[in-house]
Amino acid sequence: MVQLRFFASLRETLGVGDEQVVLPDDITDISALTGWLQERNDIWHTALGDSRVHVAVNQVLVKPDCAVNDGDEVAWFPPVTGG
Amino acid sequence: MVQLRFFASLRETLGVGDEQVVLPDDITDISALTGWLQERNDIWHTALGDSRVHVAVNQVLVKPDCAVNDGDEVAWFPPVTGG
Amino acid sequence: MIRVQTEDFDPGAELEQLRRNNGGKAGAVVSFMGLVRDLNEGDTIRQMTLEHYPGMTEKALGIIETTARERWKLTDVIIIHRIGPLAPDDRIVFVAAASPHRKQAFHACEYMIDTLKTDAPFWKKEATASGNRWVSTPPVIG
Amino acid sequence: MIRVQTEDFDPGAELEQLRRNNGGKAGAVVSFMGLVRDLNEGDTIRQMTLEHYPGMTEKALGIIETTARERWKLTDVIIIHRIGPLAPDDRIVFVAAASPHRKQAFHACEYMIDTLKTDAPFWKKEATASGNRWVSTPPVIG
Repeated sequence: MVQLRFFASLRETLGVGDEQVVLPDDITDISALTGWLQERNDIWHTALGDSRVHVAVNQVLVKPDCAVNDGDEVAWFPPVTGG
Repeated sequence: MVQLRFFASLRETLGVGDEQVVLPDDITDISALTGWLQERNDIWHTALGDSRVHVAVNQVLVKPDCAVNDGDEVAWFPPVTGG
Repeated sequence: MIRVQTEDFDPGAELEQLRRNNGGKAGAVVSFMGLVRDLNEGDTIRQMTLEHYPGMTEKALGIIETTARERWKLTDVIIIHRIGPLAPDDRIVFVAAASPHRKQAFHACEYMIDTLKTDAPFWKKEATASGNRWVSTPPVIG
Repeated sequence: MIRVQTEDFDPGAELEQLRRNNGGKAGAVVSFMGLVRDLNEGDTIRQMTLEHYPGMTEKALGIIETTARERWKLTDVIIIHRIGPLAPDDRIVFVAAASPHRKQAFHACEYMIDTLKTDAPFWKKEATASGNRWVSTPPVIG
């Protein structure tokens, strides 16, 4: 199982904040996982396809080629606007 | 009359904080006034000859060629060390 | 010292605690306080809500503190960020750096708030007369 | 707002007053607080005394505030400097700049304390175990 998390505008657009999924065997990095989720429908395709979307694995910002493993927490979110 | 003022280490070295003097006719700028005071003795000569000494006329920092007139307040002091 | 909290904070109390713990070591304390403005992109702001990513937020702020302490000679660091609903003039964030030397305190404080604004997972949602909207880009750097 | 005073001041109260007067205009408040260190040039400092040039001090600080307000977009400025006897960890100086933009607040605050340290007529005399001495050069800029 992998814990998926979506924040802020992305959470509202997708209508989901937290979700658990079983990782298909052929999905081994963030790029592939994002692509797999984008196949769900046009909303997912567009929202996760935005180049400004950040991804964190286990609460650390990563690049799309970062490996993803069973038990990980993966989060997608828009550019941060705190401070 | 001109009001002379000396601050901090300069006041202690000269042994005077405030003094009023009648300006000789031929003293028309700070450079001449400082030179005239330096003639008093070796202590004055050395203390006011230090190139780091600042001079203010009527509470504004000035250069040695600044004019001095009857009624002015002229102050000599070492580099400032506040803050 | 890092805190993420819904309740308000007291910058004076934080600075006083830092001073009491100083032990004569730091001569310079530079702090940044962020307040909610009443205007953004031409619209009047009635309220805003700060969302964050619990867990990752604290981790990101911890990295910022550690990096600042590695780069500059600091005797103390404070980072406090609020979450939840806020109104104009409310305090949002407080960042302070104490150092024996003032230039180091300035550099460290500015680094910490700059990096917080790009790396720490907080998001602002503004309430305006025409509805709610997510702040989509970082504030203008003047 | 400029004050030169023997008594202590409360940075929290100053920041709170600034916030109450803000009216949603400033999002960024940068402040510098100077504390007495317990060590200078290798010697332990027991006490120090700050002398100033009454009248010229206020004039010099006024010029610093005016220049900062001309150079940067500021909504509020605070400069407070103490005189008289002080001990380690005592507050000496507090400088704050409020602006809609944080970079402007940082630049203005740093400019004001830098210029105060070169242009405002204050002098420190330190009491050490081996006697009293005037601080003869500005503190090291780190």
